[in-house]
Amino acid sequence: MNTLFLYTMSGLALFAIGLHGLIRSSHLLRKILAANLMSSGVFLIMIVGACGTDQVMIDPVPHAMVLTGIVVSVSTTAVALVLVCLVQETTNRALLWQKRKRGQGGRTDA
Amino acid sequence: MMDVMGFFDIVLALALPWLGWRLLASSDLFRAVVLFISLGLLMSLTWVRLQAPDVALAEAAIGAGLTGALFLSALRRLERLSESERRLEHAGKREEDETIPPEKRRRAKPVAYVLSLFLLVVFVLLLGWSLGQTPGAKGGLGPAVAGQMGQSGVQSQVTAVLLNFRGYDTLLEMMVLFLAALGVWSLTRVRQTQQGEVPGPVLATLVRLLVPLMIIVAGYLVWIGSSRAGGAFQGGAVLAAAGVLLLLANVTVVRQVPAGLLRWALVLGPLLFLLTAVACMGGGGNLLEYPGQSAGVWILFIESATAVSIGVTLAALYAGGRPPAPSAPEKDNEEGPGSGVDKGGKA
Amino acid sequence: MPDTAFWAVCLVVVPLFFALICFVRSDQAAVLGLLAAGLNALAALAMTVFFVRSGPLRYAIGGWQAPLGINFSIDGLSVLLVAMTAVTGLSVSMYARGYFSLRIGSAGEINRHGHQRAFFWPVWLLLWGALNGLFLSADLFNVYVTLEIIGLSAVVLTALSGKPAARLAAMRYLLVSLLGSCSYLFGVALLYRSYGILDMAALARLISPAPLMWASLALLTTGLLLKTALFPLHFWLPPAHANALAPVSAILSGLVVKASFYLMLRLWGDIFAQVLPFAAYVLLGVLGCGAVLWGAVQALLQKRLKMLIAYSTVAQLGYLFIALPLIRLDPGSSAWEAVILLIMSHACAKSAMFMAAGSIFLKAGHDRIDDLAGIKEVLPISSFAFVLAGVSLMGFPPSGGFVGKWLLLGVSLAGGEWWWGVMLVIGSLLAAGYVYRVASRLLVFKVTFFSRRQSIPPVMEWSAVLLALLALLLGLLAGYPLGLLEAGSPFPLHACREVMP
Amino acid sequence: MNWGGLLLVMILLSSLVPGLIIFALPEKSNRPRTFLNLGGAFLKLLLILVMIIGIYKGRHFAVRWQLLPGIELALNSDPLAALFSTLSTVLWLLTTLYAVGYLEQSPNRRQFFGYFSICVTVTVGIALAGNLITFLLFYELLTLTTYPLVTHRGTREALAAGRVYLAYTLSGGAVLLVAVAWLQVLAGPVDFGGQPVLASVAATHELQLIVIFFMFIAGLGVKAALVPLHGWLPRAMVAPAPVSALLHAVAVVKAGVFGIVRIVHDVYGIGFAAGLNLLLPLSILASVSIIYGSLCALREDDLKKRLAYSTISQLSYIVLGVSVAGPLAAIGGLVHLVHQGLMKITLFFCAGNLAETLGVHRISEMNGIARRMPLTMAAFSVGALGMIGFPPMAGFVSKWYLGMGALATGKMWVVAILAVSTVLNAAYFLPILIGAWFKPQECTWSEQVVAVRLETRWMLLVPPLVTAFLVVTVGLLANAQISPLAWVKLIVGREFGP
Amino acid sequence: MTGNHVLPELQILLLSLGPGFPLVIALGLMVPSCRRLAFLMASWAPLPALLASLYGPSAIAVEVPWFFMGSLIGLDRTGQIFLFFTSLLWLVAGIFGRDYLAADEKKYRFFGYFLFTMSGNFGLILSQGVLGFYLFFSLMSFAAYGLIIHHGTREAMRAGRIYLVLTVIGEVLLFIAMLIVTRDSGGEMAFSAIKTSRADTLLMLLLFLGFGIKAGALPLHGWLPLAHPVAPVPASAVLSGAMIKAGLLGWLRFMPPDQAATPFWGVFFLVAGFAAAFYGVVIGLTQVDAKTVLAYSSISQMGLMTVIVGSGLLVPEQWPQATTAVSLYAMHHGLAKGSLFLGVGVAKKKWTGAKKPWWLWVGLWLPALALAGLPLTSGAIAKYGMKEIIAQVPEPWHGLTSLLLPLCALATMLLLCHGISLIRPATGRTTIEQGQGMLVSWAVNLAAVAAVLWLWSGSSMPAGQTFAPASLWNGLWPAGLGALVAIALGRLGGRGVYQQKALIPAGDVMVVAQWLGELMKPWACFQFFGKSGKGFSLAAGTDEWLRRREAQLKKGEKILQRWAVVGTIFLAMIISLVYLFTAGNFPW
Repeated sequence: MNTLFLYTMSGLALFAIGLHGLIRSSHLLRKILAANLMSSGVFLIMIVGACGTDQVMIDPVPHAMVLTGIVVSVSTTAVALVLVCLVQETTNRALLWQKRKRGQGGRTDA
Repeated sequence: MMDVMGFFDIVLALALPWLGWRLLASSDLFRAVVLFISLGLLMSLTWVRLQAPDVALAEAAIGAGLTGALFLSALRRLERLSESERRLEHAGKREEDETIPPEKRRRAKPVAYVLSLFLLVVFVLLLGWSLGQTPGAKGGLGPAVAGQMGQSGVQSQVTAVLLNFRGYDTLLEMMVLFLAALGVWSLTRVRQTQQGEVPGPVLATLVRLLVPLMIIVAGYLVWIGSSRAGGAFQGGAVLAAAGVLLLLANVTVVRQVPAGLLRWALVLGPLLFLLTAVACMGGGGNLLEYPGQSAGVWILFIESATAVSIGVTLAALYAGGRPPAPSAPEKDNEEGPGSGVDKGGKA
Repeated sequence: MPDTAFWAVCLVVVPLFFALICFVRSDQAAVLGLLAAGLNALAALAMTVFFVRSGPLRYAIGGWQAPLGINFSIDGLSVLLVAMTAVTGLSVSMYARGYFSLRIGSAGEINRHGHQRAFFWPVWLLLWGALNGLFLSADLFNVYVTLEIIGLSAVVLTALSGKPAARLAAMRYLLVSLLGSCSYLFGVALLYRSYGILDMAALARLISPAPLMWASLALLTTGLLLKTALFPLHFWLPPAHANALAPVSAILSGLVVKASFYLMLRLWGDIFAQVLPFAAYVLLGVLGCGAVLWGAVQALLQKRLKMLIAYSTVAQLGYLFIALPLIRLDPGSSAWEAVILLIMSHACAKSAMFMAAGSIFLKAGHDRIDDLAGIKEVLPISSFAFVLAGVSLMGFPPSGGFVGKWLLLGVSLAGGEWWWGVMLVIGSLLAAGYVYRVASRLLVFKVTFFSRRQSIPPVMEWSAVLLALLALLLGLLAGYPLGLLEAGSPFPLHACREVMP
Repeated sequence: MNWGGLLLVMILLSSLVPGLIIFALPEKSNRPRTFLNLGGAFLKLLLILVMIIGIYKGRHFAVRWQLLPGIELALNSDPLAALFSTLSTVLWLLTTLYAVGYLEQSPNRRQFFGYFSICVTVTVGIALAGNLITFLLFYELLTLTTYPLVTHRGTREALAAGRVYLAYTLSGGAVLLVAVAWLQVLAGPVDFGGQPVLASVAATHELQLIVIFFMFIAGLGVKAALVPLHGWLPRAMVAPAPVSALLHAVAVVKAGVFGIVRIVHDVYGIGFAAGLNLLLPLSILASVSIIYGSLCALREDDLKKRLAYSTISQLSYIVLGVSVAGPLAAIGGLVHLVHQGLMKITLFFCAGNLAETLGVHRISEMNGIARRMPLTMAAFSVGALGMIGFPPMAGFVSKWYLGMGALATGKMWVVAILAVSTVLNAAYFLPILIGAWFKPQECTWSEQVVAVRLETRWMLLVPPLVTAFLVVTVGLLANAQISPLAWVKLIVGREFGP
Repeated sequence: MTGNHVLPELQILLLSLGPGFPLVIALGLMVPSCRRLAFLMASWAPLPALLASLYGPSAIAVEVPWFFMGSLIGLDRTGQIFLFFTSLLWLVAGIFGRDYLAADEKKYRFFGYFLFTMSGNFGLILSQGVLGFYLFFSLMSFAAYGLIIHHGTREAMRAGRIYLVLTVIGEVLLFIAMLIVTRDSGGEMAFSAIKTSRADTLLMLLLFLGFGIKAGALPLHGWLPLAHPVAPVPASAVLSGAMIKAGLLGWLRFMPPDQAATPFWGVFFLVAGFAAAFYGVVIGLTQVDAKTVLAYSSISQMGLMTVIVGSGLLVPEQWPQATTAVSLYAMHHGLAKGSLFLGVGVAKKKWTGAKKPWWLWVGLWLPALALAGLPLTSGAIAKYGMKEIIAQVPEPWHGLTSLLLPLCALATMLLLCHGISLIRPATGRTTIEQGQGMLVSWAVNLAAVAAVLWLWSGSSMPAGQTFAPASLWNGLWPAGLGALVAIALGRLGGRGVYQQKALIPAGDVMVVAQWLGELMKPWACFQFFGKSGKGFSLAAGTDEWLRRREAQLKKGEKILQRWAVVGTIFLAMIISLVYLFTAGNFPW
């Protein structure tokens, strides 16, 4: 049970918890948090795969990939958060499926 | 050989998923965001343990810092939008969903969740087993990168990969960042703030002290990137932090930045990167094939430009909307029926 | 100096460059956008010409060879899809120019539409550049980044229309795209962990059945299925495509959906073809049949025109997935040709249909199907374009759809698995059902039609008609594009056949 | 593209180009539109004459265009093609004249005439198709181009009829598509004209060939209005008279029957089909259609619906003729293709006249109408008597040869079917004639056309009289050199060998 | 009177003028402008045919290849006889009709159909080919319908309808018969070349029934007694006199001598003939209308002619003689029956007083006695010819026929007396003054009845033979006895018995057919078909299935949108793919 395997397992756990959160939570903000968790999990697995033991040197490519991944996830999160505010503002619910708002427009069957 | 570091690794490896679980299970959104930020920091600690300094820096600055700030400002806006919603949130009762009659909803929901839970467990077991089976990939492209380091023009392997060997990825990644800014600007507009808000004394002094320091650190990070951990992203992130501080302090100079200049700043990084890539082709080489030995110089030039752009973009993302129309009195008619989005970032 | 590779690079660089410029000089966005579209079309044409002369090649970006650096692999499949994107993109851009000038022309909403136009062009050009990048690139992680750009820009474009329904759909689309990309990245990570390379061709040679490899392929595939909206995971597509602005729906339905399917083709038809058991293909085929039936039935139920067309996209995607088992079944290359033909004719037809629907929406003020009677008097050209596009969707001769369906039918009958062919025929009958439900309203009803007085600029109507005509005539000209496929067939088809038991 | 091929393509273009131009012309330009239509018709007639002379001299015209390795579009001019294309061109010329008169003030004629000429192009395309795929291509296009014509009026019933029409023809087309694809898989691309290629494949795939044959019959049967699949024809009578005249008497229904003739003669070959004893069930199906069609016609009071049912029964004569394996019966069947076209179009023209001038749609309203419209009713009587098989008319000739063919192969029950059908034809046509000529006028008619000299507009009157005259002359001069009978004998002669 | 020295083209012209000339005039009648001129020429239309029959060539057949699938026109012995008396009768009826219908406003229409029927009649006599015969036969039959329903009364329409139904059935039967004949004779169409094998029972039955309908053979004679009273007098004269003979001619043409014949069919015709003869008389006696009685007498006379044909069939070598005998008998009956009918017409128009004027008395009784076969009349000659044929008939039938023939003569005499007694005077305004044309034509006809048979050079019996005592007696006693019985019955029954409604309604067998029709009506086969075309229509099927399922489908879509479901499907997809990839042998 060396530490690398342990880290892989914790990465996998993070991914699973993220996925579960994405599926289960009803509030959009939580879903975005969960999505970030999932990507951190994946990054963890990539980096663990990359770090070498004593005789094998560190593989820089996953590092670059993770860096790109982090930047990508921050951009998508930013757009997602803005969208959440817009959704909240127009439908007054931060949930995905709509509730009949008192008076303001019928249910959009999106 | 349960030495201290080994023990530390175990604690760390267990803490991460536990923190993740706590984060999602927490009833209060604010608690969740705070937990998320702490998870980010722990994550950067992990990267350090796994000998990935560049990633640790980026994670700390962008992963934990900036994303956390984004979440907080979004939370602020959500609260302002729905005071009542907040109370409901407190009661922790899941909101009733009229579209599906209550008794039916009871039955449909749990079935799906139980099933998804079961499948999740199977998925984790499967993946865990298969991950356990296959030995590590013996350094993957590591040796190839080491072999080519000579021509890469930089010492740090990560920077070499990022900007030379797989420079095209980074170019596209810059495009992603630019796209995010574009998206945020297209969706909302930042509200015009009242002039009168003056930052508290503590914040004012903090800004005065820290901002110049941050700028220097960012410059250093960009410079050192070629040899040791650092680089455009990390430098950019620090710059962004400075920007966020200025926005928080509602420093007037930030407000008066002309829109044109802001757009050019956003575009600067990706544009220069693209132009240099094409310029390389001029000399008969392929795209992004730095001519001769001057790879290092080109890389540095690109890094500095991109660092600036990254900083400005991330700050703009934090601002959460395109700059308000300078002259026109603030009549918010542009975004649909709802009330204007409140100015983000006000402490 | 200019050869295929040069034009390939242009195809990626030009749209990105013009996207940046459009953002900066947002007032001339439309002109710059059109210029970019024209240049792109030119570059695609040049690349095709050079490709025909010099055949397939691999282009190392940054001079670094395959495993280390990122390569462009330019072969028949990617050239055809780039050409498709160029043609459809050009006509959509022309349509968009007319669309926004019309919307801005109508007083009272100058601000909102001006803003929409200013942001439409940069995001659309980014999307276009990413599409070209995806079709050309041969690196798995690079494809992830382009996929990410495509997903994000599609979301932004969807939300551009500002309607509550559109924003909600965009949110749902974003979450789906997040989940899809994350699972795709996970797959790539696992592949890299087990084989240590990212280049597709190298990967194809190194593949050997291992549990981790299967898990990663499963993750890759499911991520892509989510992004291609195959039947059970299609819920996000109809609201997103229906509520977006007309040119955006055309782009989404015509091109964006094809990107992730192209990756599926690469993975299942090219890289993993030797190792994959036939049962897996059958699962995708069955889901395809489900998509064809479910999409058609839902389309028949819809009240709104754009929702109907969106569900028809779900159905037509079902066709493409039915073709996967047939590709595996077919010794020759006719199944490949059929799939390409179906993709190209669907792209043209669907974009033309959405453009026509857009014009109809602007003129009628609504798009409730039952009240569209008699619009032919007011908008003859657009109604004709809609029907023409419908015809090639239904797979009527001489459209590309017909030839594609004909080839697939031949393969399924020759291979003994006739049910795939029958499913195709049933699908086209159902397609006829919902197309004629609309066509009968458009073509036939003699009702005096009251409509908004502003006239639709001709460029909008004619771009739709030309695209629909192209889809229709694709069948007749099928020989030429598919010849390209022969020249640079993505992988040595026959070689791979010997490997398989 | 040799000269012959160019000729064939010109024949197709001579109605396609006017059609497209008509679409381009504005709605009001009636005169140029009529000129285009008629000019196109005359040009096509001329070209077809050239083709016939060529064929007569033994020359063979053909053009092929390869789409994909497996798919090749081919047009070739064998005598059977010439027969069907001449029929449709001549009748198209007359129907155009009639349509111009019929749709005098009605709205959106541009769409009508545009689709009308494209529809004829497709029909001639079906006639000249050189191989199975081209036939299939034009066959499916026919559905496409005829739908707007059937639903031209745009009323609610027209739409309902259009939907039913589509449901039938599309499913028929789908079945045909599968059959053609399956055959192509078994025996490679199938060309007409050449010696039937299936014999070589028969050894291994006998059962499959049988199944394919019946799928062909089902697919083509929809348009040939064989009984179980005939539901759309009576309902399609909502279409304006010129449409039901040309389409439901000549173009669409004949395409189905022509297809069956091609399948039995050129794809399978009479001997081979008989070998697989496929022809008996076909003839039974045809006989059932003959009887059922006539019985339903008896009950219909609406004139055009009665004519529609009589079309159903008359079409099956041709199928019967083809399925009775023998030169004489084949002659009977093929010549009936022409004769039935002529007679039925006369009847539909007259029905159209009655509807247009006096607003008469039901037979019960037709008592004593001959007094008011003698010429139309004279043409109608000639057509009706021809359908019954009254000797000098064309109908008798084809019945005669069918009977001879049946007897030559010892099938007595076919003769019985012919007899019963003649009686039934008389049973549903003669009361109309008696009512019109001999009974006094009972109900008042709404005079919709103020005709000065003639009983109605001359454009409405001339076509039925011309076709009635043709019906009589074709019957009387059956043995002459240029009569359709002689041409059919040429066809069958080449088909069955000396 | 042979004319074969005339040039062939001229012959074709002359022969084709026979049927052609009436057609031309009929078309002239249709065109309003030259209607008057055509009407004037209408009654002289049969002249060319009459001339052709007198001077036309005999025993030559001319091929006209282009006309209706190749037809032959020519005039042989029997054709000449038939053509002569038919054209004479049509001429007389034409002239008679012009005056008879002078007042009628629909006379142009009448004469139109009159001329069409006439042309059909002449055409079928002249044609030597199967197809030509059938063409003119159907032209005649269908055109005659116009004559029958001329007055447009309810009975006329009913009679017309029945006539038409039977004619159509007759046409169809003939059509099949012709098919079989042409097949048997190897595609040959000329009468001279066709062979009808007696063994082919179906063919013989078809021929008997096909022509029997026209010739009033027993089961299918129903239309005759219904058609004659309703038709105008000239029409019924021609109908009874010339047209029903066409059926006879058909039998003669289509049954050329066949050496290997079995006697069956000869006997069949004999029996049918005698049955018709007696049945006609029995029903005729119960009728109250003069024309109906005459119709029934035609049926019985046609029965006799069938007997001659039967005997001809029995003795194949006697066939030519039999045809001549039948033709002569047909001529005799045609002219006599025609003049009787015209007499009825003249009576209706000219007889004003209570008692029949003398000329009417003579005019009626002359043909009646001829029909009864009184010596010195044409009837005697015809009957003599008949006896000669019957003499050759093999033994068992010879005795029977020689017994029955006198009885027939007696019965005919009885029927005719009854008929003539029923002739009523003109009632009120129907009389017309200037009816000379009628009288003249009637007189011509009577002269023909008296003289023609004598003059006809072809008759085999030398004039002297008629005066032999045996034949005198044989001719006299049946007629005398008949007259006596008639007088007795007349006095005994008195006017009362016969005055009211006929005991058996006219067209007896038709009543049975009508009743059968009513029986069939309730479950007529049409109910079985219900509304046609309602069958399953694909479009309707899918539509209402969709409507029914709409709620569930929409809900299905809604469920698919929920994230829980999406997550489940997502994971299920991954796991099923891995399961399929590893082809079942899961890691554990």
